[in-house]
Amino acid sequence: MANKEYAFYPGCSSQKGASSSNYLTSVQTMCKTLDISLTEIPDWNCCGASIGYAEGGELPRLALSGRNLALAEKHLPGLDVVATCAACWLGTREAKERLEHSDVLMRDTQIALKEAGLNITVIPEVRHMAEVLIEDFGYDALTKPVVKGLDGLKFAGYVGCQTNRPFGIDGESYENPKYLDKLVESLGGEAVKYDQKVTCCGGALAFSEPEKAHAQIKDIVESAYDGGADMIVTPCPLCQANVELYQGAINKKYGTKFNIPVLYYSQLMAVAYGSSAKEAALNGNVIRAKQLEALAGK
Amino acid sequence: MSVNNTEMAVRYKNNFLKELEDQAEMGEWIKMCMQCGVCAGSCPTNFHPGWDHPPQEIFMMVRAGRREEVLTSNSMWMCTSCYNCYVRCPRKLPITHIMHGIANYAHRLGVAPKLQPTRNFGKIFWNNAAKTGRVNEVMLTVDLYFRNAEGKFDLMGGIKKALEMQSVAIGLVKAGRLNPLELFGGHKCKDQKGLQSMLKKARELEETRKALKAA
Amino acid sequence: MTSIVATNQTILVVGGGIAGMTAALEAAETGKQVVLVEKNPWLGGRTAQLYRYFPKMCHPTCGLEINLRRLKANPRIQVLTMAEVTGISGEAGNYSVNVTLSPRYVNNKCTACGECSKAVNSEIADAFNYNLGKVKAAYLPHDMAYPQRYVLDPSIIGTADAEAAKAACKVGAIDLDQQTETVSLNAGAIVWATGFQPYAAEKITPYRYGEFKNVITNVEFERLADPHGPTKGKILRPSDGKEAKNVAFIQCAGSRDENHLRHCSRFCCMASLKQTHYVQEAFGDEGKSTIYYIDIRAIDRFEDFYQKVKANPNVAFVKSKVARISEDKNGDPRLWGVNTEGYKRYSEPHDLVVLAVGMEPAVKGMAIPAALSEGIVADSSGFLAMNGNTGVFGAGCATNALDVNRAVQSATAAALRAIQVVNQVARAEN
Amino acid sequence: MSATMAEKKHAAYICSGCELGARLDVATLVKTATKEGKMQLVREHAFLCSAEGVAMIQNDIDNEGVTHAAICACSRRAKTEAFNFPTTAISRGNLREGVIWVRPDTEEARETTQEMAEDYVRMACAEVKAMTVPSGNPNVGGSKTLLVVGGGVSGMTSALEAAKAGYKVVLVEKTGALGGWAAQNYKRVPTREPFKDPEDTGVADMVSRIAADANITVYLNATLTKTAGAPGRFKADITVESGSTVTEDVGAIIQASGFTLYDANKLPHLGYGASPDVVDQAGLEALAKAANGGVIKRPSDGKEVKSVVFVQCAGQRDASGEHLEYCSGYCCNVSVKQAMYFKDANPDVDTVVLYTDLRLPGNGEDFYRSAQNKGVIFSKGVVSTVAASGNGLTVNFKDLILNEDTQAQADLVVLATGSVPTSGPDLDALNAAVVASESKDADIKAEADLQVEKLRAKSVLNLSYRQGPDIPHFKHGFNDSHFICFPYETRRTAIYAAGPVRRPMDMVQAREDATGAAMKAIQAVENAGLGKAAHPRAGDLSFPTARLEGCTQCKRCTVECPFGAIDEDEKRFPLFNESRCRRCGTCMGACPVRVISFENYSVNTVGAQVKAINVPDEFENKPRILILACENDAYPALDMAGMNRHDYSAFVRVIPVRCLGSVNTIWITDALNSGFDGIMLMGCKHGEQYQCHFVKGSELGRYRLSKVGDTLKGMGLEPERVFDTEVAITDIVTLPQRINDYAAQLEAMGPSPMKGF
Repeated sequence: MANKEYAFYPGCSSQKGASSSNYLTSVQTMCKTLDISLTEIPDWNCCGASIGYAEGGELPRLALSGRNLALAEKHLPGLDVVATCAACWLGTREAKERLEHSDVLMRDTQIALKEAGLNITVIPEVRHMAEVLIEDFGYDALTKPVVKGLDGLKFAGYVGCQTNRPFGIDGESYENPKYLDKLVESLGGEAVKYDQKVTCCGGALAFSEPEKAHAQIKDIVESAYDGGADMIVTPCPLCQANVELYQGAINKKYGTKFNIPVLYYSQLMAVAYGSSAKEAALNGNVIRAKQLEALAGK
Repeated sequence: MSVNNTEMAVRYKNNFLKELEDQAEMGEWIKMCMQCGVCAGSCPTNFHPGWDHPPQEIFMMVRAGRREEVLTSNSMWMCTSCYNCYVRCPRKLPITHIMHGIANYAHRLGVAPKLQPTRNFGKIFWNNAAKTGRVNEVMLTVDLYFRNAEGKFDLMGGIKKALEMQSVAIGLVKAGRLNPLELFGGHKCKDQKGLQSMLKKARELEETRKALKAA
Repeated sequence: MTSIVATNQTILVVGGGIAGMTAALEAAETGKQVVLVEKNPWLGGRTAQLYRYFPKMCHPTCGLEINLRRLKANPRIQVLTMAEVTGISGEAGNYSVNVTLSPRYVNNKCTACGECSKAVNSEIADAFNYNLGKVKAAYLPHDMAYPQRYVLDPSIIGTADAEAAKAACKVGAIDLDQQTETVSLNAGAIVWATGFQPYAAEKITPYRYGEFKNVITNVEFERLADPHGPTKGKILRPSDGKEAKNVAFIQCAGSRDENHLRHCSRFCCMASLKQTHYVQEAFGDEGKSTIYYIDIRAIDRFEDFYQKVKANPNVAFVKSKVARISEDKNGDPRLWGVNTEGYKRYSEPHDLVVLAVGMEPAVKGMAIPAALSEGIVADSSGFLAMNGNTGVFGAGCATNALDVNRAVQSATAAALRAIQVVNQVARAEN
Repeated sequence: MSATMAEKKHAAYICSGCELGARLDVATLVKTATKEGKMQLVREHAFLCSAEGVAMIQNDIDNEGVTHAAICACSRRAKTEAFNFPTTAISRGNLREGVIWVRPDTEEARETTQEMAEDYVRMACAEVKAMTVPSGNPNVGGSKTLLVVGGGVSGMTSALEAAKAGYKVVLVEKTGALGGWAAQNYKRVPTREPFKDPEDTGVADMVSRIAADANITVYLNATLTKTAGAPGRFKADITVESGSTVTEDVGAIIQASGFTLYDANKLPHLGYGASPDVVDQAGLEALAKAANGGVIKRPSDGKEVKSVVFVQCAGQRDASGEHLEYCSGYCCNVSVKQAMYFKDANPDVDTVVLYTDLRLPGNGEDFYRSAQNKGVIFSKGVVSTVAASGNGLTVNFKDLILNEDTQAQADLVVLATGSVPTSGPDLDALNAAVVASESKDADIKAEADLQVEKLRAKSVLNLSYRQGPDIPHFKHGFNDSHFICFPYETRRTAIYAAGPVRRPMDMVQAREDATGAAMKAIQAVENAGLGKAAHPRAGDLSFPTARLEGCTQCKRCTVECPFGAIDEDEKRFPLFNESRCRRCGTCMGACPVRVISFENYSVNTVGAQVKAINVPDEFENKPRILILACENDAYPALDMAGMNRHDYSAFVRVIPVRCLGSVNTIWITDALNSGFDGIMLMGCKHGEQYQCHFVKGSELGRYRLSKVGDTLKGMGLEPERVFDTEVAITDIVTLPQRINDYAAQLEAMGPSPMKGF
């Protein structure tokens, strides 16, 4: 019997061979240590993401999230749904709220779900993994398993947008959320002070209008360096990808020399909990986190 | 500026406001804006060039009945979904969603800017995800790079863009975060039938609901 | 034991700010018995903490002096300071009220000679100056504090400092054995004039109050401008003591905002317009002010004042709710937003930012005793609203967001409503 | 009980507490009081304000027959609860805040500090000997009835609230019905939660409550044709339509004469007059009343209004000075309400409100939100013109948000024109016309007579006061008070303005204001009945008396009294109406023959102090400077300088005065004659932003004293010997500096040539 059980919604980018597959790997490692059992929602589908608005429209997007919720309720009754991807979490939680607040939308969504042989009775809680760690475990409990403290390592806790707004973690401010810093500190690392903590990485515009996204990513990386950070840590796959992958392009365009690793909190935790570099999926980083790899190798 | 009278006739009337209330997601909130401008200043893309109108100005234009300008504007397409406007609005308007809603409506009407890249990407993304129920990142990239704004296959353009992104792609493949094999099908939902008919039904319902309101 | 003479023809006034003092004085000067209860060790409330009033730019202490003289000359008013109402029962014409008095550790023998203060070493935050400075733990809250008696801060009781203070007092005014006591008294009618508190600026997270030193509130700015404030009237910014010659005023800081206060606090526009005069007064043409606003609410004849400020080339107006504040390396707060008149983006550094925080009724969240809630209810903003027949009447900023002038009118009206009740009692008893 | 000469007994009490004993030679002070102060009884006490000290004084009063006591200890502002002997004449020698706290505790300072203290003892003794305990104004009136002028919401509220407190009320309304502006309204702006919808005006309810109230007498179609007398004994002639006149005895008056809308005919550019479909807010209320909840039809052709535009600030907030300069405050709320008339009847009506600043304070924000929710469109725009176009109207305006000149079409346009007070004639204009009407030039006279007639016709109160028939205007013709802390203090005692006549206001404010005015009026009749003064010297029992045998009928007192308290009797002597008097002493200061005095404040009480001060013949280290300081601001400032231990010259001697206006030039000439080297006059700011608690007192005093220049010349003295300085109560740091600078300046000028004469 595991310490804690959840209905797990990994999301498209976490799948094998996808852009944040290393996120999933490190989460699984982290969960092993914390004795968290994640049961994947059977046959889950894409959340539609924010960018889905253009073609998707309101009801089809609600139907997508509705389907995931219905599946969770059907196969994993009584379990909270936990997402690791910020967009998945936000999209699904928004769907929950809209359905619970509008009879019309609920009725129409149910009609659509019927086509897939599903229906909703009680919508489960929809939570982000970071939320679960902080609220169901707490920083002290997260410190306990630490065997390799991240002493002397400096991290810029990059919270970004969608794990922070509009819902965010309870009790945190939108402008200066502290949970990621506290998480880093509970692993023995140092959280640097810098002012782009919640700046948007450009989101989907990184694909459609790269120059706009790059300008923002530049600000973020620059201020992380100014803050004296060795690495950036984030809870969001899109933030991770955008901030990590375009540093080269930005260097070309702005003549900067960016080369800062961007990791997931789960990777930090895996290493601190004594897992190997592989288990922490450090090999999944395009910009390698040498200091962490060294620590993991010890 | 001079405006012809037929357009003038509908200036500062409820028509367009009403239209968006019925047709655009969260459109019923537009009238509640008090023109403080906190959304405009909160938008990350506001401080980039090439942005026509911030949300607050769009909302004022809606009230002023400037239908064409609003629907053909690129402004809504600038949204990164960062939700800064949403959480700061003193009137609690869900601005992010309103902008998405207006964009989607303009897109449905087919009047949104043709070459707007985010409109294009949004379309590609949805179709990609809706096709199998799960995003196929490789196909997403291919569609993005090898199709021009009209959606036609464009080899040369694609190769050019691909070359620009080459290093990124190689890095990802090395890191095991990009799997070229997905070109030939990748992750998908098992219950394809259920999924597709669900989406079809949802689309139908939405269209009828909106048509009814328009009537 | 404090003894209070009160009957069911007595009017109890809760709150000794300008509204409470006015209600008490107007009633007493009409021949009524009044008990005035104030939780601070001094009377005058928030107006006493203002440097100047709009629109006259005159000094609140000038009116306070007159009110204190009226009070000293009037035997019908009993003043209880450091006192709070802790219980009310009964009905109109016959209330019984519990008042809890905190120890001042200084009795009425005090001559305000100041020897105790000299003798004490430890310092405490200067509450009168919104904690912008420090005072000795044996202190006279301010020059016009009434009662004109020193106060010993509880933090030094039981320490050598307290003993030193006691030893230094030649008239035996220091009584370290004073305890908290609760007295009960009768009242025929009650005027509830507990005033307002400035909205907690740290809740407006985009403005980073409490994180950025050079972001302060309008009430704090009053103390900076006051010659008797912590900076002796010099407008110096907190981070580095540099002269703040380029000051930004952010209107509706908390007000007109459903995330904070849903109402308009009315006085803040005029307060900021007034405060641009402080900048001008301090630095002449080198002093620049910028007011970021949604609507300038300079109502009725205050419009004249607005027009004069508008005509001042050193004051700029930007129609914009500031989106957020960042901090430059030199400590300058940088304001980000859009001037909505024709969509103009800005990212402006200033020496100092003053948040025009709005009013939150002090009664908000305070449990209104059952006996009161019969006759008085809180509206959606927490202001007191009358509700049918009652012997309890709100006055001043406990009832609405009011400027001083309107608060005094409200208090004068409340005094009459209270008199109506006690006169009825008197008629019944004769 | 007033003491007659026979039973007078003078005592002095000298405190040695608060370091006084250590810093001063108290034994010598006792001698000074005995020998020079001529006190029959002098006592020293180590802690005079203690229970024992106070008991000692009380015992002397009770058993030693002490009637006059000079208490030489701390400032008159300190320890008032201890030194409170109501039946005894009391003076306070300020040895603490006024002497030892403003002097350094050094050996070299000791002598001059002691001299200072001795003078203050002499002064306290001299003052108290010249005082008697005031016995109260004998000429009191007994009427406790209130007269309310105006039967709108304000007047009705005052009447009902006063009646509820048990007072009789006479309510005079010039039209045939009660209700005023509110009665013309279909509904009113919401006054309570949830502030979402217009609510019933409540007029009918008020009218019926008034009808049912035995305490209230109502006169309709009636005007006030003459108001004579004074607080507590006014005689009000009320003339009704028929022409018959009733005289009512009343004790106080509330002027709630209301307002009229600014005349929209002055706004032709906004289409008023050109099209019947351009209306003001009253016009729209009439249309709404006619529709009574149904669709509103436009005047021109009765067609249902499908679109309406509201133009805010029409003829208001006008910097050009052509129209109203002020904002009327309520119009935004009213337009929101009126837009709802349309939306509530038919949500499809297009309603646009064009504003520059929306002004909906307090919970008005909820009302605003509610209107938006109902689909009312608000646009920040400045309207240039409104023109008839085809079958409708075109409103041309600049949209400030979209930054373009544009236009909107409408079936109906509503102009929010704001309010103009019905506040009677401008007294300055009237008095000027009266003067002109005495001209020899027939044309000028004729012109002036016409003007006088025209202005008098506007009178609301028709007071038979020498200074004019109404309350002086404040700004923009409103009968407001200038004071922020004391909003009800008009310049006519026991006459209070209430409602929109004093400043533009909405109904909620008007009701609050009218209730407050009723409070003040009740207070006024109660105090008038006891012969007590009204604010700011509330409760003061002293009152001015004149030795008419010495009066030269110069009229200065009657002209200068800031409160119009003094008329002229048939023999053209000043006729004091004590209960109109506010006890500032301006008449006393103005009187060239010094026949006016108060029992406890007179030419003598101050003059005796001036004479009591020891002015050494030698100048070296012993110059003398007299300070006459306003007791309301300057004196407290000096006290607080002492509390903060800000030193100032040992050569000054401070005498508090009720107001600079009460300073009689004789004090100046006496002081100069007795060899003072300089005199500082400390009074409050005057002019438009005056801070004088007696309104005109400091200004009149300054004007009067600016004339002493000639006297100085006559005496061969430099003009700098008299220095007038404006003081605010906060000048705690700067005032001592100013004193020292002046002392240095005199030092440089050298001694007064009058010394030793």
